[in-house]
Amino acid sequence: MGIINRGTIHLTVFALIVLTFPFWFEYTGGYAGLDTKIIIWAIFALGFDLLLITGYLSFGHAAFFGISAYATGLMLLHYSSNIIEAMIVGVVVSTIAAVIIGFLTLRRTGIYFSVLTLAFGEMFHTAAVSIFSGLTGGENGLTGLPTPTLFGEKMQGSNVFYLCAIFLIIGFYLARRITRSPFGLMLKSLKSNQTRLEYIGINVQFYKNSAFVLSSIYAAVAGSLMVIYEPYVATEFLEWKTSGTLVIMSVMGGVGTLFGPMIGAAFMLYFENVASVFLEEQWLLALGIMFMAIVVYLPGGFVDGYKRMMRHWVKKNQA
Amino acid sequence: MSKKHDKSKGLTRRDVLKISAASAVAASTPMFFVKDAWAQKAIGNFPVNGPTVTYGFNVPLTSIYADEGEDELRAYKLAVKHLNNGGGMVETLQPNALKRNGVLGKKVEYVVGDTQTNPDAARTSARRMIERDKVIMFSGGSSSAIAIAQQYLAQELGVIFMCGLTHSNDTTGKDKRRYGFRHFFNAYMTGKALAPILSKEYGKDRRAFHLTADYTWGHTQYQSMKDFTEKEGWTTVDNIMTPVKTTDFSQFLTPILNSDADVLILNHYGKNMNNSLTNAVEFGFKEMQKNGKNMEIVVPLYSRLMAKGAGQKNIEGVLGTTAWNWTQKDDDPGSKAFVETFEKEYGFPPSQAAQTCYVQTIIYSDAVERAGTFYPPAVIKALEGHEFAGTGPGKTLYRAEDHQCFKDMLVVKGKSPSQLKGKYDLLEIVSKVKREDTVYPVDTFPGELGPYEPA
Amino acid sequence: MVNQIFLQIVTGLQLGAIYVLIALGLTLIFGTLGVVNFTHGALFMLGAFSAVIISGNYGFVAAIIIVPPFLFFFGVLMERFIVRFFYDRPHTDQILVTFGFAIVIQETLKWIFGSNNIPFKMPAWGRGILKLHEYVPFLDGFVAYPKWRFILITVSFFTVIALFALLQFTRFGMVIRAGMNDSEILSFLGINITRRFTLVFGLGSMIAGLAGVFAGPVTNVDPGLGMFYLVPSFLVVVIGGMGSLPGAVLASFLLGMAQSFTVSFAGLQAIVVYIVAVVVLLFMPRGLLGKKGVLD
Amino acid sequence: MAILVVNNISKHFGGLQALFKVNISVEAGTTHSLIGPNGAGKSTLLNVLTGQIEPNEGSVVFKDRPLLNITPHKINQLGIARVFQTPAIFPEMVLLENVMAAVFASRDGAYKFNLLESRRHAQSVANFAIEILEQVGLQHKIRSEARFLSRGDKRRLELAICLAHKPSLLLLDEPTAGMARHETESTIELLRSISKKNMTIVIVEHDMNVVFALSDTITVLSQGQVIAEGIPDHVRGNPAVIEAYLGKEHA
Repeated sequence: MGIINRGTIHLTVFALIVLTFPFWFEYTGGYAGLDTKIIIWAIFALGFDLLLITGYLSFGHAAFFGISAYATGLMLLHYSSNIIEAMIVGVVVSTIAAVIIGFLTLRRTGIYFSVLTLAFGEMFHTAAVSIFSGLTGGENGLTGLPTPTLFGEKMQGSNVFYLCAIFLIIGFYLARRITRSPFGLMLKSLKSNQTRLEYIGINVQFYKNSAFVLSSIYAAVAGSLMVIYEPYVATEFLEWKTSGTLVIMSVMGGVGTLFGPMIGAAFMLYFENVASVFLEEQWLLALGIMFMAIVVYLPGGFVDGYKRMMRHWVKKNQA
Repeated sequence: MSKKHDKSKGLTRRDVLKISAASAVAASTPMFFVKDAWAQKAIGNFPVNGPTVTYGFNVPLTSIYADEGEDELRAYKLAVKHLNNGGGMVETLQPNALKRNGVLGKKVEYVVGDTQTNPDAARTSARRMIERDKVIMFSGGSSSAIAIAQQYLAQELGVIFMCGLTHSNDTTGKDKRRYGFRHFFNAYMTGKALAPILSKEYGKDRRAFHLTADYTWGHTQYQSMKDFTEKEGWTTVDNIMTPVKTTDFSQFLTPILNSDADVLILNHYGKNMNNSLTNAVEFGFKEMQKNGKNMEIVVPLYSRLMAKGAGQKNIEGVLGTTAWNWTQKDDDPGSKAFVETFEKEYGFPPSQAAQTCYVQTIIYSDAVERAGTFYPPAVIKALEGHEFAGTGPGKTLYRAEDHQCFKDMLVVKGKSPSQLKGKYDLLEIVSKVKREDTVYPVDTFPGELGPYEPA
Repeated sequence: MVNQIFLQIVTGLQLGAIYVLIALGLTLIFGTLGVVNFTHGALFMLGAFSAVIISGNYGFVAAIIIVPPFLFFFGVLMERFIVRFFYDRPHTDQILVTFGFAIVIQETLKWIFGSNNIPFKMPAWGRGILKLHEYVPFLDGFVAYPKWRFILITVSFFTVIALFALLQFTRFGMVIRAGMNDSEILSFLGINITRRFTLVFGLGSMIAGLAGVFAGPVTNVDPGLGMFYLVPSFLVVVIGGMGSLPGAVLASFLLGMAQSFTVSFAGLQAIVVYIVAVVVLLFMPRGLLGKKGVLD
Repeated sequence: MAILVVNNISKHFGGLQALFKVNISVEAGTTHSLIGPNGAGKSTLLNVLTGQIEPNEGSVVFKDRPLLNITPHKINQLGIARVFQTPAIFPEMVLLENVMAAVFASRDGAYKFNLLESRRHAQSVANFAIEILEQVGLQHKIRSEARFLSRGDKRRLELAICLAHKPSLLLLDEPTAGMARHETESTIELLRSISKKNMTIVIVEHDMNVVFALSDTITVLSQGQVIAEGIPDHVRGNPAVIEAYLGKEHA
């Protein structure tokens, strides 16, 4: 196998698409701020897919996104506008939360797990609005953040975009490596048959927890970047609807495909912010109908749809 | 994204084209023609090129405040129409620099966004308007969290934000921003205006029990009602914070049944207020006797849409404050012009949110005309400390130090069903509170406005 | 003090009664069909919406008569044209399609009626307060509580009884209970389960409609109401144990009491339902009364 | 030498006595069958051995190490593999991945945070997995998904997964249940070839043809107790066994 294998090609193409995103996105009706937001959500969704591979559906991933966002924001506000410390603290704090919550929730499976994560997530959200409002700024959000800087350079505009883009590319590279590693095989096996996995001598709990923490690190990075992009933290970051949006993006794009959830994220945000303009107040109705159509006619999401199209095309050409 | 604001790096192709075109023009134009352009550097979406200028209206189109948002949007559309063709308050504003041919000779256009009553969504939507649609000013909203979130964005990107309905002290207090202006009144002014009327109507020896929505606005509203009623001699028995997501308030009302309070103050807004009031009436508080007095319910912040949502029977006789009511059309020429044109356009009278949004649009445009430029720092200076009349009763002042607006406001109470004159006539004006009675010192609240030129 | 505790207990009961009404249908559908129905909140809202409109025009009794069958019919159609295709699909797909449908219902109603709160007038016979001190000997002084809340508790009580009776004593109920334990058995027995599944779904949404009729005057009505109750009703069902009807009832009252007795602790009151959920699920893996193997 | 010693194991579920003072000793390198009528406690015993059920009293010693109170995956890492009554495989994965997962597990232990190692480059693991698949006769299907296999093939795959570990003790729970005759026979052949490689096997089985074809030793359980133990011929003639197992009329 040479240096130029399929993986390298995939990664290069992906990197090119991401890095040139701002240049062609404008011509599709997009705009500068939205491309950054799409990239951030793509990181979030990508990490979520690492958990979905194991078959565990979390409804509380907003917690890690939000906790990291608040920690980053508080660092920017009270410590320094330098993003390095802020991001590190954001991710570390959020990861600690993930280790604890993961340890508690992963002892349950199926819908019980989903609801437990939901309960934890909503607990954080409600606490941020009420008990901790002195710290979080309550429902007004964390405001008054300085413009984040990196080595004295202001993190605004395309600086933020490329910062996020680099994280996404690294994140995608890592996620791809993870799914192709023995570790990734264990995650896949976990979804397929947990009992069997235990009976080949695997410590299932450890793997589950690792996947949970890994995916929440992605969420934390995304949350942290969100604050660098927005210098503002909304309590909605912690709300269950954020987790719900993440689930919807993943399912629409195609669970377990890595590409799918990212495409789902891009589609959702594009639709919500660009296409919605033509539909005015009926955009949400249109979105609801679209969810249903996709899940009925395209169960594997966009990636599945693409694969089907390709198969169809190949068949036609063969015939 | 920094196509506009950060020219040193991250140039996009379009920018490169724009810049080269601009330098070509600059090179071929005598220097004195572009003098102003050199004095006023590019901020936000300034300079405005082309024959039109775009405003952004960011209102809740989905979620619980959608009805209010739609009414705001109606007002905005009407304001744009009046700016371009004359009519409405464009005729009554005093002093008046508007020319009825758009603003600075440019025809006014607008784009619409949905805040979803979610600050994150609101900011994303506002960014779309600013970055893609190149709006020179944006406005709207039905909640303080959203107004504050957008104010910060406005400051960051150098585009003026004219707040819609926002009642929290923070908007022009802790979170005041140079690029944000508020026409609406706030929780502090509600307490200041309402407390004297309460003691006049219900007596000085009253014991109040508060239910407060557990978020920033609720807290400030509770604080100001507590302070001002206690100044009138009232006693505050207790306060219970109610979670925002409560739909049934019975568990909070039971402790009041057992207390010796004779006034119930509901520091709630929107759906919270609709339900807490409905439940309070159901619990019989309106017919109850406590300490030998009739039990009373007070809802500090009122709006017609909210009153409608709570039901006429429930709001009957309940006191509260509101910024403006359409029945004031007989009071002053500004209100008259607005209500009549609005009714003619849409067939029903406007809400207070609509009035605020309409005035904000007109006043911004007037400031641009007076400044003679869209250059945001110049427009801000034209708005700061500006006093005018003809947009409602009395004179209106945009205070320079905190961008809070001071004007007359209303204490109202719900009419009884038998008094109603039509579908939209729900509130009876109890008192017209003069501007002087609502003014408070700037240093009441902390906060900095920030620089004229965004960093 | 006695008065206060008594009143909070009553409040806990009636809060629980609303939860019961909403959660019963959800847990029935969960347990029998294995469908995670995110539309359930919207069905409740639809019930309340139709009730407020019908009772505004034809009186409250008309709403009681018309709304539950309407929701039954609606549920049957929904099962027939949407849910049926998702029995064997992963929960994520079920969530997405039912959530999408919930948005469709919500936004359609918003389109037609606007987003503003619609006040739900109680019928005259339900208005007013009951003077409890006249009935309960150990209460002293003046202790009153709204009549409607007792109606709510009664309705909820009889709904539970009726549903249990239906499940315990009819052949239809036996089949459903068998299905709750192991749906494969039924197909081995050659029982036409499809038609019964449709009926169960209809029944579930009918109860949601009933909940809408009786809880509407308390919560008022707006298109966002469904989303409001979605999360709490899921908590109830899961705390009770997926698919366990007695569990749902127990969990409802547990949550109601928890909310009622934490009123004076602002932050705690907001998160108490989640704390209860976390504690129960950590110590009782399948909820209060859940059985092994149901929807793991 | 005894590789597995079961000492005085008792287990009751409520009032039901599932196992009562069971003593079994399995010699290394032999095939040992557990037989008995339904409800005799065979499956319960297997579950005790793999850590799913905790007995009320007694002990289990495997290679001189006590085996109780440790989790299934640790028991597995000690060298005990189990084949379930209904084939426990990874249905959504291809055969090669099924076995590779097990090979990785035996190579890396219960947990290894090897995020960035490429599976593609783990040639030795893949080769060994293919070798095992060949051994069970599935080499021609390594790229197909496990869920599409026949029941017999699923059983073979499960065996392959278990063998990937190079276990010293293989527990089989009714390995031929629900199989057609020719499948049963080929399974017997397969097991025989495995046992020849000096593997210790414990089988729970109903099919007497399988039992007598494979076993070196047979233990008969009835109502939770051992009623007979010995070489096949010895057990075959034992009247207590015939009465308990085959019914009174045969006695």
